[in-house]
Amino acid sequence: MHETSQEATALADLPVSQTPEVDFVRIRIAGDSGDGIQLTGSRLAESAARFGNDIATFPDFPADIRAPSGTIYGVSAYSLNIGETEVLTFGDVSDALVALNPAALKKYIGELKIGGLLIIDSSSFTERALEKAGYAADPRADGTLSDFRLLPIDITELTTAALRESGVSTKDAKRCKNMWTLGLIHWLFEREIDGVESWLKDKFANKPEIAEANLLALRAGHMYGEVAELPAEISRYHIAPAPLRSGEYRTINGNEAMAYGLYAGATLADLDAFYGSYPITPASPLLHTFAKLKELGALSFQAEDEIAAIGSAIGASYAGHLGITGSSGPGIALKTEALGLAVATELPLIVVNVQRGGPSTGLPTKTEQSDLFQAVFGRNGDTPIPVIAASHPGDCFDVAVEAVKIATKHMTPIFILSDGYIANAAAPWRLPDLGEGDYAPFPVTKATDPDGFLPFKHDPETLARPWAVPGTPGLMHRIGGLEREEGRGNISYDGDNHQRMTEIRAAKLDAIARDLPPQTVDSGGTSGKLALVGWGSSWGPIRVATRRAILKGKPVSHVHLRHIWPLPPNLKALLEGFDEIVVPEMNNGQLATLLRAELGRPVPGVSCVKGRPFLVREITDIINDVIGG
Amino acid sequence: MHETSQEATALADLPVSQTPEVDFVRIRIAGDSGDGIQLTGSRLAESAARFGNDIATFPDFPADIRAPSGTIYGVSAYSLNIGETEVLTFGDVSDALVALNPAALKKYIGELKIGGLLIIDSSSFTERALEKAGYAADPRADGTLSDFRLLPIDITELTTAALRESGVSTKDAKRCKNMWTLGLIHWLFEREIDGVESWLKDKFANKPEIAEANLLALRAGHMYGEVAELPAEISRYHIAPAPLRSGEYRTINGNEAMAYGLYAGATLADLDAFYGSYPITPASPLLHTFAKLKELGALSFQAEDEIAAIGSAIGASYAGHLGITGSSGPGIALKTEALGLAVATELPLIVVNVQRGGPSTGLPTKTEQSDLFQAVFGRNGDTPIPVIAASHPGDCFDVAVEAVKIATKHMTPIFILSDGYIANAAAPWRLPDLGEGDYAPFPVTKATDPDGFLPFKHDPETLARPWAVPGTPGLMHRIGGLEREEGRGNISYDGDNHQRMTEIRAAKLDAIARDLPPQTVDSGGTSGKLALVGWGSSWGPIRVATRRAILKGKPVSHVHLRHIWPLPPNLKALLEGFDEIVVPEMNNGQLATLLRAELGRPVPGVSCVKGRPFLVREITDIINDVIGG
Amino acid sequence: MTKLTVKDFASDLDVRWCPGCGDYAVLKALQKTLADGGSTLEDTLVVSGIGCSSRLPYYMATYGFHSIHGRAPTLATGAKLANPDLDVWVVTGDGDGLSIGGNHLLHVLRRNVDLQVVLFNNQIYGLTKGQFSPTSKQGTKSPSSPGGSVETGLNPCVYALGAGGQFVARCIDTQAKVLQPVLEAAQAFKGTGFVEVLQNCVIYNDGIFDGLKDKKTGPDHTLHVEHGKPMVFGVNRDKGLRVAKSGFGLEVVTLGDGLKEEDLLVHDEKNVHLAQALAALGENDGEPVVIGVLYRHGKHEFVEGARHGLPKTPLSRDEKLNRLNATLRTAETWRVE
Amino acid sequence: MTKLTVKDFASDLDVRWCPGCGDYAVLKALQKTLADGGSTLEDTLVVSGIGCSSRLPYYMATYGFHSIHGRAPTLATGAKLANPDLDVWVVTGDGDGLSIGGNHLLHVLRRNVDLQVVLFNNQIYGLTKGQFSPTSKQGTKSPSSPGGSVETGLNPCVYALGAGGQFVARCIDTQAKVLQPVLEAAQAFKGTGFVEVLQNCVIYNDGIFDGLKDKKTGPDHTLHVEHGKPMVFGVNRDKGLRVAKSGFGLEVVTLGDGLKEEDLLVHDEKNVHLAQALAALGENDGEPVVIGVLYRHGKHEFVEGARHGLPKTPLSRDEKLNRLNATLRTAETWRVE
Ligand SMILES: Cc1ncc(C[n+]2csc(CCOP(=O)(O)OP(=O)(O)O)c2C)c(N)n1
Ligand SMILES: Cc1ncc(C[n+]2csc(CCOP(=O)(O)OP(=O)(O)O)c2C)c(N)n1
Ligand code: SF4
Ligand code: SF4
Ligand SMILES: [Mg+2]
Ligand SMILES: [Mg+2]
Repeated sequence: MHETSQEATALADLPVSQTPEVDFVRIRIAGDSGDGIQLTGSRLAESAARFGNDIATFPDFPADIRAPSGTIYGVSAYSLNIGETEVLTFGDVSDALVALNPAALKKYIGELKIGGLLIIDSSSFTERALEKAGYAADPRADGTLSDFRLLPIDITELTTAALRESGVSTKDAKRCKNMWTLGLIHWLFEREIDGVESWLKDKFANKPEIAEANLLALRAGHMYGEVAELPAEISRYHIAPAPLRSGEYRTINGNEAMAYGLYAGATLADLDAFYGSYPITPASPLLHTFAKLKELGALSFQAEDEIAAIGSAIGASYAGHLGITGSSGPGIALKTEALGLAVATELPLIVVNVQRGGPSTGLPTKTEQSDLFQAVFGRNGDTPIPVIAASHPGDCFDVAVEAVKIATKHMTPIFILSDGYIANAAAPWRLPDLGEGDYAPFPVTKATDPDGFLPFKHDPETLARPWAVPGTPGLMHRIGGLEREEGRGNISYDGDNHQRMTEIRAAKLDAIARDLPPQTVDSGGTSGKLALVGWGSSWGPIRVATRRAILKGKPVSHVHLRHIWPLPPNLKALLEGFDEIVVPEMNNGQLATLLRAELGRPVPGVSCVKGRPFLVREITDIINDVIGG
Repeated sequence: MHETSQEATALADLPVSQTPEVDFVRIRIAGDSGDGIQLTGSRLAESAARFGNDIATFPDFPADIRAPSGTIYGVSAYSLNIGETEVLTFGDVSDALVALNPAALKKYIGELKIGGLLIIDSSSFTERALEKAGYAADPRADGTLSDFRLLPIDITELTTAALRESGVSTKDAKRCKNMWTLGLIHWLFEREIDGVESWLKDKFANKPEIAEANLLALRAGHMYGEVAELPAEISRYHIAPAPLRSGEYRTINGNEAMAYGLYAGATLADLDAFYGSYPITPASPLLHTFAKLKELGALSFQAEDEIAAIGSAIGASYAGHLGITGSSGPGIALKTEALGLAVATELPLIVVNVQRGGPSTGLPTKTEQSDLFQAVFGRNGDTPIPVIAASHPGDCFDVAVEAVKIATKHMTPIFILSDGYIANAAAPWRLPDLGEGDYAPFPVTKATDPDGFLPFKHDPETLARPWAVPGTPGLMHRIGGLEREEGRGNISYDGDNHQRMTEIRAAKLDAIARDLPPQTVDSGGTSGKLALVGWGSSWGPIRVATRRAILKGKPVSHVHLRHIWPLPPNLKALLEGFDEIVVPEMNNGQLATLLRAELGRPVPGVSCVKGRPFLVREITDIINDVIGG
Repeated sequence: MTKLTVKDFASDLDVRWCPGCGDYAVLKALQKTLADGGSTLEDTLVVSGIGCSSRLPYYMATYGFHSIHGRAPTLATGAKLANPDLDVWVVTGDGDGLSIGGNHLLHVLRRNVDLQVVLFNNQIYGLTKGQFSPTSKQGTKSPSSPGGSVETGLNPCVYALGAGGQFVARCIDTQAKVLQPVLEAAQAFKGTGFVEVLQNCVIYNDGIFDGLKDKKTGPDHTLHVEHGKPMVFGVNRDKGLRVAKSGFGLEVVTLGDGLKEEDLLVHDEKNVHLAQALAALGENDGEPVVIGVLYRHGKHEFVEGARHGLPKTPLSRDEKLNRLNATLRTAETWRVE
Repeated sequence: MTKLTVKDFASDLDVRWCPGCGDYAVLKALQKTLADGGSTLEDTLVVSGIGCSSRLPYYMATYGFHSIHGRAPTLATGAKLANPDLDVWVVTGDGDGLSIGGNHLLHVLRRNVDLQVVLFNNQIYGLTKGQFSPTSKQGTKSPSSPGGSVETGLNPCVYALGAGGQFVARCIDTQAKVLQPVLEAAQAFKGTGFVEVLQNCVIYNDGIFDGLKDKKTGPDHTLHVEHGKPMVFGVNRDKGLRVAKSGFGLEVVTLGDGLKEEDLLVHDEKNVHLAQALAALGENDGEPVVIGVLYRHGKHEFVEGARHGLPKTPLSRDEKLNRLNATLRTAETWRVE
């Protein structure tokens, strides 16, 4: 397991930017949710990643399926950071904003840096559109935009003009304006469009006219940059490839990586994967991805609700598959009774929580890390479950593999915490060497020998009980949620047995802890004035801010927890090397509370529950507060 | 609220026993679950309480509805401690054991003190019965019982003999043997049987022959003590009345007290009570008690499951009733999603958890305190809910009233933790002076004025939002689980608003904390070497052990928490007066963990998860360990 | 008080369904039903679960509760028990009401709580982006069923009848002529008025009801039943239903050739077995989908029974405390001086 | 291998139901069905929820899972999907299966998962000491309904049919002659075999089925249907069923006076509407309670469909990894040197 966490540190080889002005560019594309913004953004991300840049993305779309066009709440945006250094966050402010309508301008202009490039589609600035966006006056005329390098282009018109000859309807032509825009942005970043071209041909293979129209628009946009006499202050961005570790890469988001990782883990354990789930934002894509793995032998089951989902996964685990279930906070809440059953019956089970803003339905499309308490403590009884958290899209794969290892080695359910941000964000990902090194097989042995078989006898080291699967002759036994007699597993109401079993369940977590790789420092030294202790998707901003501060010579380190529960046994000692520790997290202080209980020292937390990841400057502020600016 | 907690301290006036040998007697009656043991025990408790003794009881019956007769697991027992000093616990060992069959003897002989009185029903010691109980040889013959003062009586035969003339069938006659036994025990304790007599007449008013038969048996048993020439070493117990605070008393168990207290609280708040629940051991009697309060205006609803139960209670609260729901651990687990909704919509709601052994179905008929984590932390999102715990049967009433006060004053759901032990145990209870003093009305004001009405505007002091009830003209508004805009309450996806609302929800708990009575010391001084910090039903054993230790001059105090979350603000300062603190609790260290997080000092815990309350000597051991025996 | 208009029933929030979504029409029909029937804003409560359809309460100027997924009937039951004077509407979807919420739907129907359940059946999970639902046709391709769904789609009206529903109806989103009177009848019904609305999701399941809604050919595929009226349908009103010879079966016949309207089966909304057969129609070619009130039978409303035994007039605080004092003393008491 | 006996199917735990409980007879019938049918211990899995009846798996020498309240069908579905070779039985009660677990019962039936559901209907919550259940008769006095329950009792077979159940049967605990063949048929059925067993709870609801079980008069109150056979019943086999004139209704008739057995309705277990009517019988005086297989129709088993598309033969670890590698590369990839 130790090796797996090296994956993350491998990224550490990427340099920190010392001159943000030239090392990376943060661009945001925003428009109506009908404008194809997410597609445009992800194609741009793909191109940048292919080119060899490091990238970080933040798709941000409305909760509504199709919000009424032209409204502020209907705006969809894709933020992208393209760097020749390590980027990891999508950027506190953007260097460039492409606003395809007034509402998009209104919503995001505040986050464009002074002097930033502002491209707007002038065709969309009609009176009615301005009014819908809540503009009393035309912002192009009243000086509102004077702080920026404004580049107004009649994108809609230019697109339809480019397609006039193609034969497509005006409506269809207008729908191509995102490709026109993408072409222009490619030009801006000195990128060729051949990648997008082949993707378009592929995507619309069955609709050649649509493919052709999109291609025409794309090329027209690209060409526009080349030939139009753009004002002198509009310069192109020159971002060289980042010195990434060698290997084969693709982009991936956290949900994909999680599903693939779970499948990989099951395979390395010589198990078939069973994914039982009920759709919920932002976890549904896990189900969608699993459904596509059927040819690979993975079973997926869309249950009638979250309880049925976990029930089916427990049933599948009992029958010898690797049972997996996934959901988000409110759905996880429904699973907590059954989680107790999984603990009681000591079956392997993976529970993925792709967290979103709470409480209750909360902010379903926004990110948050506020289900940590639920994962660690959220059950009746003394019901320990290990919890592990992923910190970036690619990490979801590794965390998934490790979770399978723990669950099968110790015969226990395990929680994996992901969140809406990394679930949807795309990042370049070095493809793993499956079957080797960090991904070596860890085949599971099921019980087959009736001789001396005791279903609730525990391995003294791992505290696992034997996994005896229905269908195996001679191992017939009954399990259930009533307390079981140690060893034989029959129902037992005996007080001493219950005390012993409670201790065994607790000891299982101790066994897991003993097995954990020692906690390391993500960036910075192993001692100093301040350690920022983070977990999950806050990794990116904390790392960026810490590395910049270190470059400035500040005695700060970043310690990032993958193992939330049990905590790595050396954590306390490690943190004793720091005068102060602060926990920035996207909740109201949950890990901080946990650490206070476990470390026996003050652990202040800094909370950000704004439906988005921390900004780098918010983390920098913490560092400055403690160490001094 | 301060006054309410005086109730508990009123009991403090009862003296501690300095000579346990004469101050109290611990008797256990055990037999087949068909033998009417629970009835016999509770009548004896009633008589003792009426006489003016302090009592503590522990009914302990099998999980099965009717376990096969004669088996060990089919044994039902009732333990009772009768004292002229404060007793509070049912006793670590018994002074007397009445075993109505061999299985009962086998199960409980180990807990009879050396030299204790042992009454057995000889008629039941048949070969078959001995075998069923697992006796290889007759324990009466092989010296097994030589350490005890054995009194074998042919109870079955004596009973049938006494009823021979009465005309009832032999089968019915045999069923009266519990009354015969009760008569004898009354004699043993120098108690008159007139109370039992009038109760019998009342109970069997419609079945005069049955009443007569029971009366005959009762009198025969009582008379037997008087006239039979009992061996010299069988002396009667002389327990004088305890110096209880003056007033009108009855016996009550925790479930009854809880239901009545909730009704009282609702009434004092000028609200109608609505109890929505789904049966579950040991919480079902709450539903049964509420069902009987219909003539008093309380609505009860047996829902299809726990989710429907809490849903109906939230609906009732929205419609202006006081919504209450109750369950036990696994059922509470199912309610956690809806609890988030109650927090989000800021409606008053009472959630009672009568805890039992976990995890999962666990030990449904046994007691435990292991749902504290679930209550404090068991939800997705940052979803604070106050938690308060009852420490003895009568305290359930007061805690219920206080919970209603908090829920309505701050517009919040609140958890009440009780457990299987106090839920079923009977204790003498001084009837409250409703409407006065501690039980003064605290009428709730609902919103009626449309002028400036904002459904999510918060009172700056209590952080309550207005309670605007459907049916009220002009206050129409929509609420729900999606994040709401502060003030107007419309759906809001705005990040800053979410941060603010998260803080408001947290601040609500601060407001509650500000309002709490300062934590006091239950027994002992406000500083010293050791404080035992307890909560819930561990109150009895901790208190008894602490008071005895104090009598012996040990520097130990007992601090008992009613308010688990938020904790009383002065707790930290109070506990600073003690060199060490130890938390004994019937779980694997849950309050201890919480206190570690909140107090910033080491908080060792001592765990007892054996399906029964702590023994006094287990607590004494803790004290001796820290302070020295 | 002047009667309220449709507009008065609309809240001031922008309606945020996809342009063209069938939900708009149902919202309008509900608002119109309430306005026409003289409902007041303050006595109307709309409770919903989660889903596109469940956003409806936000757009109503009445009281509203957008609760959690599948649980609306439970909140509605509690509210109605607490205040029977409220006119309570439950708005749900095929996922909300039949997938996660199937149990509560069963029990609200079985109890026959006096409220209305409007189930928007678009045969898809809209809000979570298009997965198949329990009512989706077998073979539905969706993100979670790329190879086509395997399960048989549930028929909501058949289910409602099996659950003991006493008022069961089916309508089509845009056919206000049928929908509105049915909503009105559901509201008037003392018990649970269950109304399935076939609703078009333009994004994830567009057009599945087009055949039924088509102005021209739709009448060939739908049969609007009314109590006491013969079951005739078709563009030319030349088709109808008869009982199959064996009993317990319906057959579609064509009028003419000596077969007259009088020979057709007459709708009897009190016959539950007939209702079950009518509800099931439409699965096979040639069978019409039946709309209108399939079943209505007014027995055993729940709330009235559940409140029976409460004090006739509300008790004052003192009366309650006195009664509690008396109750506490039904156990034996004793005095310590 | 020698065929196993009834005894072989009994585990070594003491059976701990109340003396006289109807559960004993059902346990025995199940064990006998398995033994007679040549089942093996290792391929049989019994999954239950919580309740007296749900203790059954402990008493079976097969694999068993005593899960949590109401959720047995979900675990059973997962286990069967994972290993279709298992013979899976779900044991549940009227509370477990119809109160908290009503939704899962709906969906397992709708999907038609190849397993058997045996629902012990004692019309009461036994394990929690006698509260009324969803199948309790209206007016049932219980600790939670001291004034008598208000709700209408649900008919499990009617519900199962409404939920799309494809095999629906009813039996009586102690009538092994009917129960055993029905269990056998349920097991043989490819899909969900739903069997309601009327079961006596001696403690909390004693004797409610005595009228049906009475050796002498019972036949006057029960009708045992068999496919293709006329619906005749009664102590003297002189009563029977006919279709009501209007269709969609059943009437009890007395034979004689020219009415012969041939004139009676013949059971057609493929007619769902008939099954619905048969299932509903027994509520009114004079109507028999119908036992036997009410409905059997073998369409669309779920597990087979859900597993369709999996590799025909299990993949080796390396094959899986290779396919995963290929899948990961369906996205564009690039090399960094
Ligand atoms: C506990 C829980 N599980 C899952 C979800 C995600 N979810 C929201 S709506 C929905 C399905 C909605 O389908 P339907 O009721 O048919 O409504 P529609 O959007 O089609 O109108 C799901 C699965 C949720 N909000 N809460
Ligand atoms: C989540 C949960 N809620 C409630 C219970 C309590 N409970 C156990 S069994 C039962 C009802 C059992 O009734 P039924 O299924 O009819 O079984 P029977 O005992 O009558 O055979 C209830 C309410 C529980 N164990 N778990
Ligand atoms: S996704 Fe479908 S159901 Fe939802 S609002 Fe859009 S069209 Fe309507
Ligand atoms: S309580 Fe009833 S159902 Fe339960 S074991 Fe006893 S007789 Fe059987
Ligand atoms: Mg839908
Ligand atoms: Mg039952």
